[in-house]
Amino acid sequence: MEAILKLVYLAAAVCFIFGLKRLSHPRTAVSGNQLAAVGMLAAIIATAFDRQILGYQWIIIGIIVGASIGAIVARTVKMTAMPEMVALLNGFGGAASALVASAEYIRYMTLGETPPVNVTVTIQLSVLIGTVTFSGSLVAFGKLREIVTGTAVTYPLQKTLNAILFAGTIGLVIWLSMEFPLPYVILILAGVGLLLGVLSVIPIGGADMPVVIALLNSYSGLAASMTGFVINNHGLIISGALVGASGLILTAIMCKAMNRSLANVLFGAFGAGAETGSSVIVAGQKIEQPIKQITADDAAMLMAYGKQVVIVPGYGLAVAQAQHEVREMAELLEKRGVTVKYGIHPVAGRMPGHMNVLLAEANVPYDELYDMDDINPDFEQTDVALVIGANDVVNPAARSNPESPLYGMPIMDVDKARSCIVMKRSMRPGFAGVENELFYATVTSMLFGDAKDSLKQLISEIKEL
Amino acid sequence: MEAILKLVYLAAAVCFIFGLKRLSHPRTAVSGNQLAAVGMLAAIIATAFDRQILGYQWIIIGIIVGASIGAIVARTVKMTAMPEMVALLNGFGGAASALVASAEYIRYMTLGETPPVNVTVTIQLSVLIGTVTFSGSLVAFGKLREIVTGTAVTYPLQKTLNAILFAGTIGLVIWLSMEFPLPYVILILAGVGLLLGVLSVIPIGGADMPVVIALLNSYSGLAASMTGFVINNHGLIISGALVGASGLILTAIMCKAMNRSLANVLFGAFGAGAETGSSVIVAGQKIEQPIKQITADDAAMLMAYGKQVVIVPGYGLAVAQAQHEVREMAELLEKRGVTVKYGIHPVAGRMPGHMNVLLAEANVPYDELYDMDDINPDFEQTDVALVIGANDVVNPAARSNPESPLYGMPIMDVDKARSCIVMKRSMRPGFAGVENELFYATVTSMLFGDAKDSLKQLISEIKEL
Amino acid sequence: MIEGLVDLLVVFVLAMFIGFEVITKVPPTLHTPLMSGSNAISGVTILGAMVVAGRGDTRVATIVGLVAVIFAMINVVGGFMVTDRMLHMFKAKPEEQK
Amino acid sequence: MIEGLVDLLVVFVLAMFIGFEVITKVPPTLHTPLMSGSNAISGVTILGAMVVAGRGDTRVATIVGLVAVIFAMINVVGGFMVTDRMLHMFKAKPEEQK
Ligand SMILES: NC(=O)c1ccc[n+]([C@@H]2O[C@H](COP(=O)([O-])OP(=O)(O)OC[C@H]3O[C@@H](n4cnc5c(N)ncnc54)[C@H](OP(=O)(O)O)[C@@H]3O)[C@@H](O)[C@H]2O)c1
Ligand SMILES: NC(=O)c1ccc[n+]([C@@H]2O[C@H](COP(=O)([O-])OP(=O)(O)OC[C@H]3O[C@@H](n4cnc5c(N)ncnc54)[C@H](OP(=O)(O)O)[C@@H]3O)[C@@H](O)[C@H]2O)c1
Repeated sequence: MEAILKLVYLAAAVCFIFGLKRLSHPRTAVSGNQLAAVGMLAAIIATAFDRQILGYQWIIIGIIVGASIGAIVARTVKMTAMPEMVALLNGFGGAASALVASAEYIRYMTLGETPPVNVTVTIQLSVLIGTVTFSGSLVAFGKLREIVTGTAVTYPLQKTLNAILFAGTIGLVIWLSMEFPLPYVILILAGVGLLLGVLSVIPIGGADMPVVIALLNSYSGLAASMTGFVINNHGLIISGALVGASGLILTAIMCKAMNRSLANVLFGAFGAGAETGSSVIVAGQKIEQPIKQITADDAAMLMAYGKQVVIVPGYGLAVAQAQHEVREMAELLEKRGVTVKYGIHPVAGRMPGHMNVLLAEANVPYDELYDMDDINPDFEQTDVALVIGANDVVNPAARSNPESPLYGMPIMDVDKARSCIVMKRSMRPGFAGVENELFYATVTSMLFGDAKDSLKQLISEIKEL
Repeated sequence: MEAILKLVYLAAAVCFIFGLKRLSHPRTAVSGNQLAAVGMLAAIIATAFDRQILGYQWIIIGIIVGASIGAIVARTVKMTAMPEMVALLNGFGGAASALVASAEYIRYMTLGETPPVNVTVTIQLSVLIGTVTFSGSLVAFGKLREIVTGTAVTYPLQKTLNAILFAGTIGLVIWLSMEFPLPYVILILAGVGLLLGVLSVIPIGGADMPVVIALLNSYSGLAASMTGFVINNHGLIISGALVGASGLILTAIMCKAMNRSLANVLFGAFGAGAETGSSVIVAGQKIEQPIKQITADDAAMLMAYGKQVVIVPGYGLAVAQAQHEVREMAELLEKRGVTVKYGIHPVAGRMPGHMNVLLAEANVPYDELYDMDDINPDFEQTDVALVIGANDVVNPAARSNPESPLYGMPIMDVDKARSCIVMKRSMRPGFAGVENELFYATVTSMLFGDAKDSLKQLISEIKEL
Repeated sequence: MIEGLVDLLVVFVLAMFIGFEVITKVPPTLHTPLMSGSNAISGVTILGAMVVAGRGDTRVATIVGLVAVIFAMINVVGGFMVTDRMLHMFKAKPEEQK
Repeated sequence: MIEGLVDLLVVFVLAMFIGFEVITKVPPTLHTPLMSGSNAISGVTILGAMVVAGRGDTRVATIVGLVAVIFAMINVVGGFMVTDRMLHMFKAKPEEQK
């Protein structure tokens, strides 16, 4: 019986692995995700036959409640709210792991047994990681929802305090591993964990949340793994490790694309004073050149009679929810024989692949989307580079100006195009809060206004041509 | 103590994994192999502290003897003898695994204990797989050394007999798993295994040995894994599985490149009647067109005044040991401003990567070697395609003639070059034993003679120009 | 018993390797679905939660278990469904689909 | 005890996955060294052989162990050394090396 259960868990793990493997291409991704889901289902059903389980009422209630909540959320959430969504789900996962571990602890307490040292250690770790994930994710969620301020909250001695707290926690764990089991010790740990989660995410700027979320994602996986160690369950250990790895990789990718170290993201208090959505001007080196503006009909003309137009979307497109208008315009242009390509910067938007999802939602075929490295050589032969709500990812300072916080980050070479049209609402900087020389370049002309409105105008203009 | 031992084994396994990962590029490969070796060393040292070990004299003797034999063989073996070498080592590995498993069995016998069923099963499996690997590898070795005839030995009802034997073995294992432990049962199993190994390799043509060796390689890994199951050692299980996987993949790659199913390789008795090195003409559709011959000086002229020459080496180059001459000639041509490239077919020669090793031995930089898919488009712009001792891999029948046994196998498109010079000793066919229309094509001219001699002539001719 | 820990550690390490190998193959295009999908997998802790909720030790333990089941289930169902929703939006050029 | 078998099976399966992922990344150029290198790794059975040879049960067992050690050691040393020899022959263009 036990053996069969273990076999099912192994099978489930294999499903997860193949599922993730199939995620490596859009064509197979859907089935991959479903495969993983099937694996999970199988594991759950098998667990129902676990000898230890006596009563089912609570399990069933829990499953029904949880499943329905999950389903509702999944159906109703807006695509642009993905980051928050993931953050929230992370939190729940972490909390669940922590709770399971605590339950084990409680069990030992009530049975009056002293668990072996390896169990005590793993219990504590999974409670800690779980709670940190939980509170951290909630704060991240709050910041993205702008319930909590997106500002990087900083206060004197912050790092020192966190460091001390962290060290203290380690000490606590070690000490408890010997003194264990003490009544309520688990509550202390949980408390510390929650505090740690809040304090470590609060000082991080709202725009860095995606990185944090990826990291928390990996934590939630590790928490599950730890719980696996506690209850000696390979299924949990393997799956947890998979998630842990994936979270770490995504974190690394994002940091790399932003050309910042993880340490800098976590402790750099990036964007302190600058609000999310960057509505405040941060005085960088103020540039005094005049800027060129362009009217919708001129812009329409320019594109309609060009050979190749490359659309470079950014966070602003998501804010303006203008993805459908973009597609409509692109199709109009293509009807007129213009080749339209989309150039996607790895960290355009606010989470990895943000723009891809956004445009996919508007039925833009994924093979019209080009990664930065594929499209950059193309800009020389491009008549119009249309920058829609992107800013940092097209900031030439990243190439030229070693002072700039963006320096070294690979960018889209829109300034190499014959002409470049930038659509945004104002001269306000992007999330990094720095001036953008591109706007003053000779090839560039600005088309101010909300992306959605401007696009609507462009569409009608093109129709009239 | 036990725990530490296990940790070391885990560390060793990690070393193996990273070692294999580093094998993915020539620049890192050397260090990767060394890393794996270090891991092995660590594991061996750690094992020396195993509580079960009482006396060391036999271990030390064994290690010294084995190590020195291994070292000597490794130093002295000729690069062209790699296939045999690997075959032999495989055999030893398999035998060792079988022996360890048998020792466990003997132990149970002497202690008069009945091992749990899972142990009995795994013991038998590792003995079986181990012995099959051993005898199979020896036969393969013999065939490559032409001690045993390279011919695919066939006799009536062969397959039926093997099938029956195989089925019988399965039955035996199952039966023994219940009756176990019977005295001498292990000898029966070993005997069956050895027989099975011989009978399953004998009917395979000498030229197919590389596939067989790759397969046996994977067997030896699986045998090690099984032994790991027997003695409950993660180190063995992991490493064995790694090797098992690698062997299987190589087998698959070779079969694919030869456009044959594994079943066809194992049971097809390919090249029955045709000797290795293909010294017998197999009457394919005899072609009556005349062939064009070319003298060394004309050939030298043609290449020296061309813009681009692509060298397509094959098994014949290995037979002639002419790798150094090739390099010398290539360098002469390059001095004269001719671009020289090497086009390597995945199954040119007699084992995967055979040509790469051969040319590497002659200090040809690996970035001058092009895989088939990279070079094929180039042939249109090639003045001279120089085919040295290759035959099947340049046989257009693979493209055009559905009857040909080669049909569907991807080939080097040398016939697309402006002119094609084929160097071989005669009109004899290659390993597949089929006529090659290429030799009669209008672009082709033959340069007969041993590759080494012909190349020497070419070199002197080019020097004189 | 420390040994047991090591055995589990082995599994953990191997799984980590697989994770890295597999995930690094996922293209940027799919990073958001990857995030939510892997996130759903981390809800695997439901397996532990079920046992806790069904084992019927103390009331406290059971309640804890119940909450754990709910949370984990939200994570699992929400994660997989939202990922599915997202992935269904990715479409190739019409001609490719045929 | 069947359970124990399953635990080991888990390790085996995971290792297999890693094997496939890692090996598929090895380019054709290096397939021969890969063969001999992985071959050397399969000599890992030396670990078992040593125990058998040193455990000093019956004479038969010890002899078997001794032979096993010798064979395995040939496989290990021979495999790694010959691979090393082969790999040392692979050189990039001089300008690359600098
Ligand atoms: N993708 C990720 O995974 C990730 C993760 C963490 C951080 N980040 C960071 O996020 C940034 C992404 O760069 P980005 O260029 O995509 O965005 P950005 O640099 O934040 O710039 C967005 C621009 O869009 C404009 N905008 C906002 N709402 C708009 C609307 N409704 N209509 C038109 N324009 C609007 C804003 O200018 P106005 O206010 O003047 O309109 C703003 O300058 C990078 O700095 C990256 O490092 C990304
Ligand atoms: N690479 C692998 O992993 C692998 C594995 C299994 C099977 N194979 C098979 O092996 C074959 C390899 O094709 P291939 O074209 O490389 O070799 P091939 O088809 O066997 O042809 C080799 C040619 O070299 C000539 N030759 C032999 N000794 C020579 C010498 N001293 N000087 C000059 N020429 C000499 C022979 O013709 P003469 O006798 O007239 O000189 C023979 O026609 C394929 O059929 C492949 O399927 C490869």
